[in-house]
Amino acid sequence: MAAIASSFKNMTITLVLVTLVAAVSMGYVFQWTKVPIAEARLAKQLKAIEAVVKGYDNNPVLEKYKVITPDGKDSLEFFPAKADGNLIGMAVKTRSSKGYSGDIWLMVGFSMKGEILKVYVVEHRETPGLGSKMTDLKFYQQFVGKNPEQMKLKVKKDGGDVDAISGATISSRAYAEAVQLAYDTFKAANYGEANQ
Amino acid sequence: MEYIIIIISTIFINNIVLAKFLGICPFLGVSKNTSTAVGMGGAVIFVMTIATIMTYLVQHYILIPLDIEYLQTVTYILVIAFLVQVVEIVLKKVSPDLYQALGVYLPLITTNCAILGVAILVIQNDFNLLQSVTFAIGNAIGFTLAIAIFSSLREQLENADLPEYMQGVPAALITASILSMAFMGFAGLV
Amino acid sequence: MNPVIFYTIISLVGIGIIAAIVLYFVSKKFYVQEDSRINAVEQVLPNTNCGGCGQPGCHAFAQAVVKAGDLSSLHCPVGGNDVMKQVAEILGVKAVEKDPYIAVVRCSGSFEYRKKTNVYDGADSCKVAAYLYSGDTGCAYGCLGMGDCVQVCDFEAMYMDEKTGLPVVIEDKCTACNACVKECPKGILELWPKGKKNQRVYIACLNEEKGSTARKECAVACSGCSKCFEACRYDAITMANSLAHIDPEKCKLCMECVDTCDVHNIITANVTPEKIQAANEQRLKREERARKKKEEEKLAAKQQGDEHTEQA
Amino acid sequence: MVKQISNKENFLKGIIKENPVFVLLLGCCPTLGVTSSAINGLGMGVATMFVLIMSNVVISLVKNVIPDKVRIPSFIVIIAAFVTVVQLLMEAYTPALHEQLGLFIPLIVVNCIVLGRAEAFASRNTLFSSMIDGLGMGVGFTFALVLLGSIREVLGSLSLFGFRFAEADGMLIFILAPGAFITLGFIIAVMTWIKKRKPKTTS
Amino acid sequence: MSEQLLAVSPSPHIHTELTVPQIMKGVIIAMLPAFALSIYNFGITSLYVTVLSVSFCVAAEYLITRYLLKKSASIQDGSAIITGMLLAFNVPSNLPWYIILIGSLVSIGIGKMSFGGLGNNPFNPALVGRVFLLLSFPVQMTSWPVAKATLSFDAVTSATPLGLLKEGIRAGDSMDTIMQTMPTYSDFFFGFQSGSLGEMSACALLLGLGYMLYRKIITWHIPVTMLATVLIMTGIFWLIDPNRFANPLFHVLTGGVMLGAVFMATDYVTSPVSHRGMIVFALGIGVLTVLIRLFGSYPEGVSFAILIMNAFVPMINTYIKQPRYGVQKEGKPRKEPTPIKAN
Amino acid sequence: MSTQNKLKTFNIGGVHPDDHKISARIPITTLPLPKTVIIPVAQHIGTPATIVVQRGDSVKVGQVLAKHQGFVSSNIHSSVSGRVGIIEEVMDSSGFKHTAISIKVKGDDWEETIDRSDNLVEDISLEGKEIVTRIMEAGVVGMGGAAFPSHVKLSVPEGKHVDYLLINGVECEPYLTSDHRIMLEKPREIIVGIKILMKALGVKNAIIGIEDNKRDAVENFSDLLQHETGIEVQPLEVQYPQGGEKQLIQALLNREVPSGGLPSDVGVIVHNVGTTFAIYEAVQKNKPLVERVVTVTGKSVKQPGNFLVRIGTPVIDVLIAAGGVPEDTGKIVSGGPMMGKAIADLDVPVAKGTSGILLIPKAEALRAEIYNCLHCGKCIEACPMGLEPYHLLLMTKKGNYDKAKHEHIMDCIECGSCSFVCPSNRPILDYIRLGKTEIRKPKKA
Ligand SMILES: Cc1cc2nc3c(=O)[nH]c(=O)nc-3n(C[C@H](O)[C@H](O)[C@H](O)COP(=O)(O)O)c2cc1C
Ligand SMILES: Cc1cc2nc3c(=O)[nH]c(=O)nc-3n(C[C@H](O)[C@H](O)[C@H](O)COP(=O)(O)O)c2cc1C
Ligand SMILES: Cc1cc2nc3c(=O)[nH]c(=O)nc-3n(C[C@H](O)[C@H](O)[C@H](O)COP(=O)(O)O)c2cc1C
Ligand SMILES: Cc1cc2nc3c(=O)[nH]c(=O)nc-3n(C[C@H](O)[C@H](O)[C@H](O)CO)c2cc1C
Ligand code: SF4
Ligand code: SF4
Ligand code: SF4
Ligand code: SF4
Ligand code: FES
Repeated sequence: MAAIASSFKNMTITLVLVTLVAAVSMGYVFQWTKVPIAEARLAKQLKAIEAVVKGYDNNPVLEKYKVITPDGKDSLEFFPAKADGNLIGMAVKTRSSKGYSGDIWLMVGFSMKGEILKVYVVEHRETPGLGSKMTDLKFYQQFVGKNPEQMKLKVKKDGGDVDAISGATISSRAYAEAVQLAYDTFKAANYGEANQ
Repeated sequence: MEYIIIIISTIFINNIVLAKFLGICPFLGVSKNTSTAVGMGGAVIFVMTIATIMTYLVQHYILIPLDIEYLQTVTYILVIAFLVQVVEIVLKKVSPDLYQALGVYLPLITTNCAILGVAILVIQNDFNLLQSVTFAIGNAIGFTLAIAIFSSLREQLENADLPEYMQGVPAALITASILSMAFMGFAGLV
Repeated sequence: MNPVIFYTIISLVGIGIIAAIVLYFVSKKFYVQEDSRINAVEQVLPNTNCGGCGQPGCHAFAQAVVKAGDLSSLHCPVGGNDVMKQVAEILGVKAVEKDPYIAVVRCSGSFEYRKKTNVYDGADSCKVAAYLYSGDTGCAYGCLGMGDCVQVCDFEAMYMDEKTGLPVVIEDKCTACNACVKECPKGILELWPKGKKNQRVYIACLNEEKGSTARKECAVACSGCSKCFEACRYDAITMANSLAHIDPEKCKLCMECVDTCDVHNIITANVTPEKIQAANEQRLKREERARKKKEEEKLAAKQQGDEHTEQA
Repeated sequence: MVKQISNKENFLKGIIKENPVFVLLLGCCPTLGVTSSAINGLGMGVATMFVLIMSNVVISLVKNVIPDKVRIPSFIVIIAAFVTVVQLLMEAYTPALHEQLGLFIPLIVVNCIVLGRAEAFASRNTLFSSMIDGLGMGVGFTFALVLLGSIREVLGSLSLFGFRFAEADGMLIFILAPGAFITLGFIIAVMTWIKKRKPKTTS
Repeated sequence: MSEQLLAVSPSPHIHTELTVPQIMKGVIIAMLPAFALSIYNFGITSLYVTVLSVSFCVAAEYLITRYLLKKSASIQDGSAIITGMLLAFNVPSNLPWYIILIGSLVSIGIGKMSFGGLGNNPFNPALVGRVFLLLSFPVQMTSWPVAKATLSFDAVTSATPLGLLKEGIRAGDSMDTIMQTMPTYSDFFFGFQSGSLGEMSACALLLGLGYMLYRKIITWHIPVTMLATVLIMTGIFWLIDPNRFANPLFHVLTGGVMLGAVFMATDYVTSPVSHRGMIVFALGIGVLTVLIRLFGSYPEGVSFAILIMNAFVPMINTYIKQPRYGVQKEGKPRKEPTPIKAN
Repeated sequence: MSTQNKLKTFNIGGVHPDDHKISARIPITTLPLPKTVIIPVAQHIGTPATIVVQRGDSVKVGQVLAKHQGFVSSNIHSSVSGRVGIIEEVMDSSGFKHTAISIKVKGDDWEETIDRSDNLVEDISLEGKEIVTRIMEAGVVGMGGAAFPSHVKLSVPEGKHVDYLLINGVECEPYLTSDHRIMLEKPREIIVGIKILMKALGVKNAIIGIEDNKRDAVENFSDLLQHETGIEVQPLEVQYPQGGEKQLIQALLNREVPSGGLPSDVGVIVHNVGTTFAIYEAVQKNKPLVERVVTVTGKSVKQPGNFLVRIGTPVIDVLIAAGGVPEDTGKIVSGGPMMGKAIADLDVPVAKGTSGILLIPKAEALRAEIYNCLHCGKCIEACPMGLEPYHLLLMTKKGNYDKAKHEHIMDCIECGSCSFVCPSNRPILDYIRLGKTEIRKPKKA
């Protein structure tokens, strides 16, 4: 079939050539897509931030910083939203590993008073149709405008104020826990003022 | 304890075939009788472990230092293909018996996406080398278990008078489906 | 050059070269002699090692075909027929060339002619019945009618005729695989040359009982009357155990015996009634001629005798 | 060597007669793994199709200059390169889909269809027919994935291509692993049924 | 006599009266006490669910055999009725009709007829239906009406005792506080608890078990081994830490253990053929049930455990055999002849 | 005797069919002489005998018609006096045609050497070897079913040591009562027969095994045996197939005959009570095996009974003595319902191995509907050999004989327990027999 004999020399040369060409073209594509990929990643974060805080004119991603959680075991990313240089809110990226399957990543927007502006699910692997309902308005609506000082961030079954998604108590519990963590860290960091 | 959890989780809860959908081709293709299925399983255990170690080393000593992680796919598949071929050649010479038992399944393994899948998952999960090996062995055992059970079920189905259109693959898929339903019972076990 | 592209090239080419070198030497060092045909077959196979053929990989498939030496039970779904043809070439086997044979049913004892003497109530299998006793009709030689033969035919080339209770071979589908012949516990099926223009002639009875007994058991049993035997000009018919048998090797398909059988037990295939009739007429004429000749001879002999007497 | 067939036949065979999923049962992992919705199936199908066509083309071009012994490694490298390209492009321009398909994109490399077609077809045929073959197989594969994805999405979340047509919950199981197996099983059963039925009506 | 031809067949010429329809009838009778109790407990809804489920199952089997498989109907053997009843026994009494319909279709269509009908299915059809429903409609399948809230379809729902237990442990409550919220053991025994239709009353189920043992429909091996395994395993955990693990009696009396041991694990078709195999099988079910209950995310594990062990049945049948006459296991010397003394 | 504890029985498998011993209380009566008899030359396991008479010869009762051919074979004697008719292939009770000699009966003229009196002869004058020869000459074969030439069993091969003689009075087949009646009516003769056998074999111990549903026979024997040493009677729990040789050995001695082995491998020889009686007559009275007890029974039989029948008597003659063939008869079985052969033709002769004739009414004659195998395991539970009948059926049906052989199909004693219990009515034993025949075939060819 192949016109070239399988001698050692031929084989090596072919392999070298093939890998060489492949390497060059991949490298080129990599270079080419490097920027768009970075942009796409940035866009994803921005989208999450945009969803939870409004009215800023800075680029919160560029100003992000990490804050150690109060229990000292983890750290969360803080994205300060500023208008005219003034801190008007904070997007906190938080997580819980108590989900039904895998980690749940949330972006929680706080006003400077500590109220929850909005919660956005960045990433989750919960069951579609069950745990995935935490991305529904019906569920996250209950957090909007609430101050965790007043609202007990626990599902009702555990004696809190959160209405769990029916059939997905586990996901709801994890969600609430993540929000609580974000708030606790936010509060411990002095509502973000500390870093200013 | 951590290692036990990895093992249990990979064998039962996140079974590579029944829950993660990797290695389905051999799962369906080489499961018509139990002895071949077990042979395939043995070969997978062997190759998956070695391949995971090698790709782990490639990742951490070549790709990451050189900052060319995007080459993961290419390098891994090259390493796996190479490995399989070497193992096959060596085995054929050194231990014809073992080759008879395992070797014939080796070529099939290059295109078994479970091997590459596990190699990539190890990196995604940020495992260290020992965890990676455990993970690989667990997954391979999970594969072997699934294919062994499945082949014994299929052997039994051979004797049943299935409806004409269900014979062969469809019945096998339904069986796989119920098997995977059953395995969902392990959810949350660790 | 950009460092990324540089590293990419270095690492990829490096891995490639190392792999190639190691492989080359490993394969030299650990070389194992194998049947060269295995390799040849493997070459033409798709080498996807998908396992679709049921074998664990292409190499195993190649080994299996070389070992089996024929392709009847092995097929590569990815390569398809084309590849299989090439494989056949390598192995030097012909790509399933059909033998000009076909299975024939050598019993004509339908329900109508062969009355039941008891009711068989065992497992639905000719073999089981055959080992239990000699059957639910008087005839110990005939078809038991439970269709074991139909069951084993992989080509759907047989069916049981519900009216007669006998199996029927479908001419176009039968591949002469011999499966049914091996299966039938009564030896009712036999492979028979398909014959010129698909014409063939055979006797559909195996009853070795003496004529009267046989006919009692089955109205169309061969009684061993020898009429067909006498009609055959080519010595293709032999008589044994009160049963006539046509030797297909010797049979010239003249069809002259067909009408001699008083129970129409000589079965033909693809022969027009006209031909049979013509053959029969020819036979009758020939017999007539022979008779006349005999008579003439007799007459002549008589005359001679007369002459002798006269002379004397 | 290979019987001459028209391009049209060449294209169509991949869709129906030799559909890689339903008939040849190749590339099952992505078939089952990513088809929890029609759109995922489509994405995966198109990505695979791209690799299929491109690698078929390249391999049919270089087939004559590659020695036999290194055929497979070379092919693997070529395919893997295209997979990497796809991976990078998707991450850059369709990040959401890239995230959804996850692990299964690199696994295109080991998808039996790709290597299988390279070996069985592209390495023995002309550039154009290899392309057609790749296209046919790719379309067949995509068709299978979209069909499977649609059925699962409709039953599992009462929606199609993300468009919900009922507010109630669907049958969750169809989005989970068992549902994938069941759906494929019944599709293949129906395919066999249709195939067996056809000759009867024509003859 | 002269008219009628004699029948000829290989021996034996007589046959036991315990044929398939008889056996199935026996099993149905054995289920009646539990059924009656469920009506007493949940009222007319229970009757409604059971009747629907049985009729859907029987209709599905009839239609599939007649029109899809084009065979003569096979419903007269009665196994579809059992499947229907057991499916109903395994669901809450307030299940909407369309879910019951889907469950029946899955049980019979996928669980049984796909494999060629009675005798060929590798998995327990009723459980296939049940698990399918559980995975498809987790919400509806886990809202349990409270027992004794009769004659109403929107009865108050509450968690099952096992559900309460799991929730309690998750919430970090101590065993004593959890147990205070539970019905008493005699309630468990006689069936005044919430849960699936047929699983509440150990007493009624044991009655059924007794009947089936008496009629020699089943042997003791599966139910006894399974119950014993659950008792012993939960007992061990209980002894280790009575504050974290509930007491063994609680585990045996609640949830589907009893129902599973008596009716579901004993299904001939999907359990091993030999007595030794049955013991291994039941042991496996027991262990898996306890593991899932104590450590898994489902409060209840019997259905899954049985399905998983169903998958092992062909293997068990291949490797675990009855003792054979005159064939000793390799390695062991044959039994020496034991001379007995003549007087 | 350990009657107070649980009765002994075998411990693998077993079933409990209703016993229907209708004719148990009816004494043995002698059947009138038939007009003709048909005597097949192959009534035993082994080589058929060679015919030594010709058409037209006059023969006496007890005269040799056919001589044994080789060691595993048996003499055939005339059971009547008269003239030899045609010698041809006729259907025998096996359903196949075999050579048989027909004899037109004239008078009842016995060979002079035969002692026809009823006197009990207790002294055994012959020595071991002579006994075996006498038994061989008398054409005695096993009357418990297999019709295996008895002298072969008595010639224990070198190197094997036999320490027990078991007498099989179990008669576990439902309906049949011929052994029961013999035990009740000829116990003393049987005891002498046992002593003959013990002498021939040189064993010191003999046990008569009798199922507990024949208490009268057990008590009878224990009375008679009070003063005998070495012979005891053992009642057994009723369970089919206790009468199977291997099961009896397990029940009485707790020994297991190894797979593929013979009872003598575990030091045991088993004989049926009927055989023992025939041996008594052969040795003490010089009477060859020309008649036997046949039970005629069945739910609809008018006068069920136990008849002393000359070998070769057509079945129809025996049935007429029992009140004729009832209108609703659907099946006629030679032997018991579990192991007997259904016969298609009423002219077949009674042979040495025919222990009974069972008439089954139409309503019960045909098998019921067959279902798929439920894997209920009842056949395994029932199989006295610990086999897996359902699996053997599958393998033989698929022609997988090698695998079936590996699964010990050849150990099957064809007791029919598996088919009997199968709720799905599967024709298990039909296929197992097929498998066994197929496996044996190449060896023969
Ligand atoms: C297939 C399947 C998927 C599930 N997925 C989730 C999930 O994503 N999130 C969740 O909280 N519970 C999930 N559950 C339900 C839990 O197992 C458990 O029943 C529930 O969280 C307890 O629920 P409730 O008190 O909310 O009814 C799932 C159940 C099943 C059967
Ligand atoms: C082919 C064959 C050979 C036998 N050889 C002997 C033998 O050498 N010694 C012996 O004691 N019994 C021998 N037997 C008798 C059997 O052990 C047994 O008694 C006989 O088959 C009747 O047993 P049954 O009625 O339980 O079937 C032989 C049987 C057969 C079929
Ligand atoms: C299933 C089965 C049941 C049997 N039942 C009896 C029985 O009830 N009584 C009996 O004497 N022999 C019975 N036999 C025959 C015995 O196995 C054995 O052949 C016989 O006792 C040997 O004695 P014999 O050679 O004198 O006939 C049975 C055999 C089998 C296979
Ligand atoms: C003892 C016994 C238990 C049974 N249990 C079940 C069961 O749990 N689920 C079911 O669908 N059918 C059951 N059946 C009925 C029948 O065997 C079952 O539907 C078969 O699996 C169908 O092939 C049972 C039958 C018997 C005799
Ligand atoms: S030809 Fe033979 S196998 Fe076929 S039905 Fe007749 S007896 Fe049976
Ligand atoms: S089994 Fe073979 S020989 Fe017989 S009819 Fe079928 S194809 Fe012809
Ligand atoms: S006939 Fe054979 S397989 Fe069946 S129970 Fe008896 S010994 Fe066992
Ligand atoms: S008794 Fe019948 S149904 Fe039960 S396992 Fe045996 S063959 Fe199957
Ligand atoms: S696609 Fe073939 S093994 Fe995964």
